Amino acid sequence: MSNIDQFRSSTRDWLKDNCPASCQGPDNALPDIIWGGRLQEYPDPDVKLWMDKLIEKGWTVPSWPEEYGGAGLTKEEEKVLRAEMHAIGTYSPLYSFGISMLAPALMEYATEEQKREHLPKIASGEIRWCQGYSEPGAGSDLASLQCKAVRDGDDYVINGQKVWTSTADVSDWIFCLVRTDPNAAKHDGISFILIDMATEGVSTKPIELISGASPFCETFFDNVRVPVANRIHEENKGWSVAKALLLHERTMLAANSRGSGSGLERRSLLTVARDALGQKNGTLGDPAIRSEIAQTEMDTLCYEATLQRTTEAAKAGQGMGPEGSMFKLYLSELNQRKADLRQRINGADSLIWDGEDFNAEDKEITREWLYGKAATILGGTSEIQLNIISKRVLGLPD
Amino acid sequence: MSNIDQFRSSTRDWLKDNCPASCQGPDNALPDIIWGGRLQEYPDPDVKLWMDKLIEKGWTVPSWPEEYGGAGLTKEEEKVLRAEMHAIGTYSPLYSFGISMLAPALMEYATEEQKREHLPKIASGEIRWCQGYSEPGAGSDLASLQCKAVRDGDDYVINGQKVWTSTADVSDWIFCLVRTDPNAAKHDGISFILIDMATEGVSTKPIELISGASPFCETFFDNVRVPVANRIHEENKGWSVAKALLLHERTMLAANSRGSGSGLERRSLLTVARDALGQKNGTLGDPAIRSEIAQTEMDTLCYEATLQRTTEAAKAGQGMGPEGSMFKLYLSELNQRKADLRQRINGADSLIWDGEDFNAEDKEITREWLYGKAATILGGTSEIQLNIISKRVLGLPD
Amino acid sequence: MSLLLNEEQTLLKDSAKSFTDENTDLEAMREKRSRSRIAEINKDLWQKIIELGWTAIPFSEEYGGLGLGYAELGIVMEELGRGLVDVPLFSNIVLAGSVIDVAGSQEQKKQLLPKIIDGSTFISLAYQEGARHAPYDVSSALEPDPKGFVLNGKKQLVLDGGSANHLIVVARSSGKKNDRGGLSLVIVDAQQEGVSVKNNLLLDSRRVANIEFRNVIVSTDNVIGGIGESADTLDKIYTRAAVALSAEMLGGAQRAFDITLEYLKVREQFGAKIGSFQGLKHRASRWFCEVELSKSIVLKALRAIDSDDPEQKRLAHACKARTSSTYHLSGIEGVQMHGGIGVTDEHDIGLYMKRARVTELLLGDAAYHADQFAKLSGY
Amino acid sequence: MSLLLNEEQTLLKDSAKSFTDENTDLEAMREKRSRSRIAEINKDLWQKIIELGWTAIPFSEEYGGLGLGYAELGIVMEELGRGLVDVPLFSNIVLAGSVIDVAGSQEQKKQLLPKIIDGSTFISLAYQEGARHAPYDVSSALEPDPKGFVLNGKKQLVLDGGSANHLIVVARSSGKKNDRGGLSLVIVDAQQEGVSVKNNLLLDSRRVANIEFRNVIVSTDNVIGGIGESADTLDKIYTRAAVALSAEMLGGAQRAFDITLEYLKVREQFGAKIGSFQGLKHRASRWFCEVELSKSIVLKALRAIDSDDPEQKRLAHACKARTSSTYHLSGIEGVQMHGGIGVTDEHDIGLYMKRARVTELLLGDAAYHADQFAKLSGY
Repeated sequence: MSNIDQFRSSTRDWLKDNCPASCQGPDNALPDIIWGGRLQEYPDPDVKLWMDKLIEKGWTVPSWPEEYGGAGLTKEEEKVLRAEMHAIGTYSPLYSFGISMLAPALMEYATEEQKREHLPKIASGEIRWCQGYSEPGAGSDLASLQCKAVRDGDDYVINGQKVWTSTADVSDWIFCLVRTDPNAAKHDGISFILIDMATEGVSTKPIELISGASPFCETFFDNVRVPVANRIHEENKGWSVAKALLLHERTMLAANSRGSGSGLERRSLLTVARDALGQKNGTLGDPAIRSEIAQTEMDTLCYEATLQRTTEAAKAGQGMGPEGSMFKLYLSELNQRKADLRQRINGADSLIWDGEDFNAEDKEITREWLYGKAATILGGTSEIQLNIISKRVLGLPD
Repeated sequence: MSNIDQFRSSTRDWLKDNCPASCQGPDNALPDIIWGGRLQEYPDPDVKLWMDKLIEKGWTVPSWPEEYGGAGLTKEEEKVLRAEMHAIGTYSPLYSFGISMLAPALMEYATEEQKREHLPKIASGEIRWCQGYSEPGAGSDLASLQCKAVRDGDDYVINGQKVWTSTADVSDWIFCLVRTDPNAAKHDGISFILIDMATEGVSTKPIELISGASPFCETFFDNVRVPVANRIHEENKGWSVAKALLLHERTMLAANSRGSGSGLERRSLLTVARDALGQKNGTLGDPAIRSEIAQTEMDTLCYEATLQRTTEAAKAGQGMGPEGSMFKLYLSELNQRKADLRQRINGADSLIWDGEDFNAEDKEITREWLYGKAATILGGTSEIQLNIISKRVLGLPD
Repeated sequence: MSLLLNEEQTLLKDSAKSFTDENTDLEAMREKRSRSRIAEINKDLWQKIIELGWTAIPFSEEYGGLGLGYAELGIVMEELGRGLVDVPLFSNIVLAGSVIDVAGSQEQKKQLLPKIIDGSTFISLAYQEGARHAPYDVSSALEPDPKGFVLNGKKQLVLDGGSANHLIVVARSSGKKNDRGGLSLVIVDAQQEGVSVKNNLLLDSRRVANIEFRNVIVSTDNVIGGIGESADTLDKIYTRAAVALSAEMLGGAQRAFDITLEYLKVREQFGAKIGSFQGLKHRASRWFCEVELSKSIVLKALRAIDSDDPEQKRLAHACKARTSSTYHLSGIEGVQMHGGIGVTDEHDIGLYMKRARVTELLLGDAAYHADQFAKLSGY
Repeated sequence: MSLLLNEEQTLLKDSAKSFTDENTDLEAMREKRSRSRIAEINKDLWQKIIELGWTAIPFSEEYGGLGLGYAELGIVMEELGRGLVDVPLFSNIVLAGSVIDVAGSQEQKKQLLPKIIDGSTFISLAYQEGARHAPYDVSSALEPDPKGFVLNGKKQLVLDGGSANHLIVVARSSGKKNDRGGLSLVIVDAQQEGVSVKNNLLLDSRRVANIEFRNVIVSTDNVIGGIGESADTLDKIYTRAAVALSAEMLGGAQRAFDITLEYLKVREQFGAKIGSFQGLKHRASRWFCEVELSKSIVLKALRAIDSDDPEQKRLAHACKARTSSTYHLSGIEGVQMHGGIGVTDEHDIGLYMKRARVTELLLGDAAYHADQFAKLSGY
């Protein structure tokens, strides 16, 4: 029996012995995502049990080294693990900014001590992380950030404000970019620092969007003392860490944006249109809407083919790089077009914000249309993506 | 009898006595435009006779002072004159760049001697003028022109090249912008000069466009000697003259562009579409084309209303100014959309360039579509118009 | 007909401008939205408008009006649109007022016009049934009854319907759904038995109602115009309403543009004002052109109504199509050019995007009006 | 199916690229245009293509073909499109060749395929009658005759029709105009009595013919497929042709983009490279995205044909719709960004705009394919 077959067999056995029945099968009790952190609740004790088992095995982050809370699996083993879990209808629901964004940066830039301190708590979901990059004056021009950290003995004293700190109000720690040298050229005086949000002087305030409540917050730092040991990488070299991390963020946003797109597609555009417009002469009642739907469907095919092509190219080592900006740009706009179209099809029904007599789905369509407006702005505006394409891909001069 | 009634009555008499019968009425022998110059021909001797009579009266440019070849008419008298001519179905066909562009600049900037020298020959159509502004390296950035004039005694010696010199191959004189101080800031070293094209060293070459033959030429200056007395306004102050003139050019181009638009409308878009697409369910056969036609028709209404509004505002002294850029921008694009739509409706029929079996109108549609591409480029590209609007109208910073 | 304002119109514009500057209260709008289910007309604000005489603008002096026209009403609508001022001028004066003005009997006019002018009664027009504007898509049934008529049906998107004392209802006396013939207009007391009103708040924090009529008795006195003969009246009303609404939309689009232009001049990124970036400059310039074109067609269409121009319907369609796309663009570009702050509730630009969305779809969107324009033009 | 090129395909691409680099002769195109009425196929160039084996790509080895697919043919088409290389590959191999390949009898294949592969005969497909692409809009009549059949009708836009030795004609055996049933395919000798050919030159300097058939006798041997049963064949041909043409269009769009990008990097105005102006940068970036999207859908659609994917028709419509709009954009933006020089005949960018226009309208424009896509998708 080969190693991988052995692994498969032992995994299967372990799952049989350890995965609670309520956490298996098509109607399992698992939530889509467990974000972790101090506020995480487990209404079903079986889920907690299942999480503990997974954490113990290192299977929330199976490819991470064991010393950081993983299981040190090879890619092949990880694939088998996922397949076996899938086969019995279970999975590891732990997912977080810590896993997807901070951890890769720590793996690359942190000291051994820092890794041993923070990675296991990410792997176990003990600590939930959020990100502090943007500031009111530093949006597209992120590197112009002003939140400052002044050295005082073994601490930095931090003062300033961050915005768009997603989930800050429910997170335990924040990773931040702060200015440590106000006199250096703007990309050179920035450091990357980890802050316990329970520290005195840290406060958060949720941001209300045009679509209503949102996961975003403003986060304020008022003479917050943070040990110098919490700095990742060298002082004033935080921009390198940030760039590595931004790449991960864009990938994630594209993924989320896809999620939000498909969220809207609970009923397909076409189904909505058929209900609203009926048939006329054997085709959809409104020829203009019909051709817009065809256009978005064809554009989606083109987008998916492009994703396939570049993914294959990347796998074949033919590289991808800044073309990623293209996906963020195109997908966010495509989803906006779909949301706009859907709202127009729904007409008066989807103008409702609230009240005594409306359909919940219609209201949702309105909220999603509005929330979708953020997709071409947050995580790098469309204009920034166009700048990146023209500079990095097309090589146009400054 | 008031002065104006007297004028009307004497004008009526004069017309009765002097306008040849063949130059009156709906089927008169007059060409649309007589451009003048050495190459002007009069196939019909009556037309020549009529022109001579008009020139003698100063009625080719009735509002100009008599000493410059006009008749010194007031605005009111000029209106009466046109009305009386219109009443018997006649008009003065002389029209030229000399009248529309150069003369207003001469009136403002030339010396008395220069005016007496050149204006009467414009008024009589003896000299046909063309314009030498653009150069291969100086298109949108007109002020970067390099064609140079070096002082040598009482002459300038001119070397360089101009492009887009419309009708240069059939004109007698050219008014040019030349660089007289290569060391000055780019707008400051330019002079405005008049050149007899019969001078040794001047040569022209017609430019072929994507639509085929065109009125445009390249014009070359190879050690051309021009008397300093031919310079208009001060040395190195030519840019002021040019700016005044550019305004007239844009007005003219907008007018021409309208002409070309209506040229295309020999048969309306709708007529063409009805013939090509037929009816389906009581409306035009192709719903997408139908809505595009409606869109261009509605846009035309909006454009015309805007023209009406701004013209009225200008007349009421509420000013217009750089908004003129808006008209050039919008109209050229609107006409391109119409030409594009018309060609698409015509389909295969309008793909013909030449051959053994085609319809002349179809071929014309192709040529006009192609020629129309120049409308968003020549006389200031759309991008330049957008720059002007953002700077002069919106006050956006550089 | 000149598209410039005459002296009196200029005075009216100045006064409307001051009113808007003083009465734009977007904080109140945000607050109202959070109390969503209990939205009501701001009666103080409405009282000021009545005192300024604007509710009297389009009506004949015989009934207490000023005998002016849509050119004047449009000036007021535009300014209210600029400030997102939320008053029932459109619902009461343009929609309901026009129905009475166009088709009401001498008696009905005498009874109702003075009251809507002086604010002692509120009347809403209940016309829409489906999700999209479709003038003859009416199923609500008006049937003969010993006491006159009996009305059954459901209406939605009744503007300010929850605050109305009376409702004018479009109902069908004969024919099938989408038939032009067979439509009638009747007045119903909002308190009458069988009328049930449910209030909703729109995206833009304005009030609409879904209203159901169950065996509601209508006396013959309360029929406006001839039974089954109201299609012409409705065409006229929708033409006027589309243009008046367009004037409001123009004001909103212009203001969204102005706010954004100002932001482009002050916001710095990458060491420069963002208005110095050519990408944004060119978009701003194109946007400017769209607003200018909208302005012209609104002025033209308003005057065409006043002069009863045979082209007024085509102009109205061109007008609403244009303002729909311009206001839409203004909302979208406004938010996008503001970046992050633009999608937060705290910045005003988002409120314009929301109002743009509502007005864009009210009385037919750009595609609807292009279709109607083509139909009227015979293709 | 992977969208990447395999090793053999990469070799083919390299060889096609070199061919194009060596054989792009746009001066010749300009000259040909000035001798307009006497346009002919460039036989030397065609001979080179035959020697490279490209005419054999899609045909079975049994008939002298290479037994490859549209993935490979697409590579060649794309490169030819890049260089605007004018050879009758599309007319002879894609259109006529496919008809024989898809519906020809064993005998017909044996007789004709080797000849079009080795260039000893030229065959054009005469399909279009109206001004716009409409597959079943066929009035040309094929009627029974003692000698077999007799053909009457008129065709236009017959690609390379003036140089063809044989014509394959789409004719109607029964049914009415636009009926799907009743269509037949017949082979006619171009020299046959009753065939009259008139040559035209298109906008892009390529050759087409208007051909009239008057009482042309067709023997039963010369019928391809069953009488009146050719609609399925035609659907297949047009699917393949739309995708192969799209590959050519992709090459042209890509080249127009490359030429313009280069120009943006060297042309100076106002003391800076014009490619440094953000207005142009952003447009260039969006244009780049369009080309990338086109590339992907072309690769996908080509492979769908080779694997006989049930989605191939929908993909083909999405593909031609996309390349039509991308190539169109590429011509327009290319010319506009070049400014004055762009509208002169001397610069190549205008030639791409012209080819874009022709290919955009050939076999249906973007709107046509969107309509078909919707129809196939059931709405």
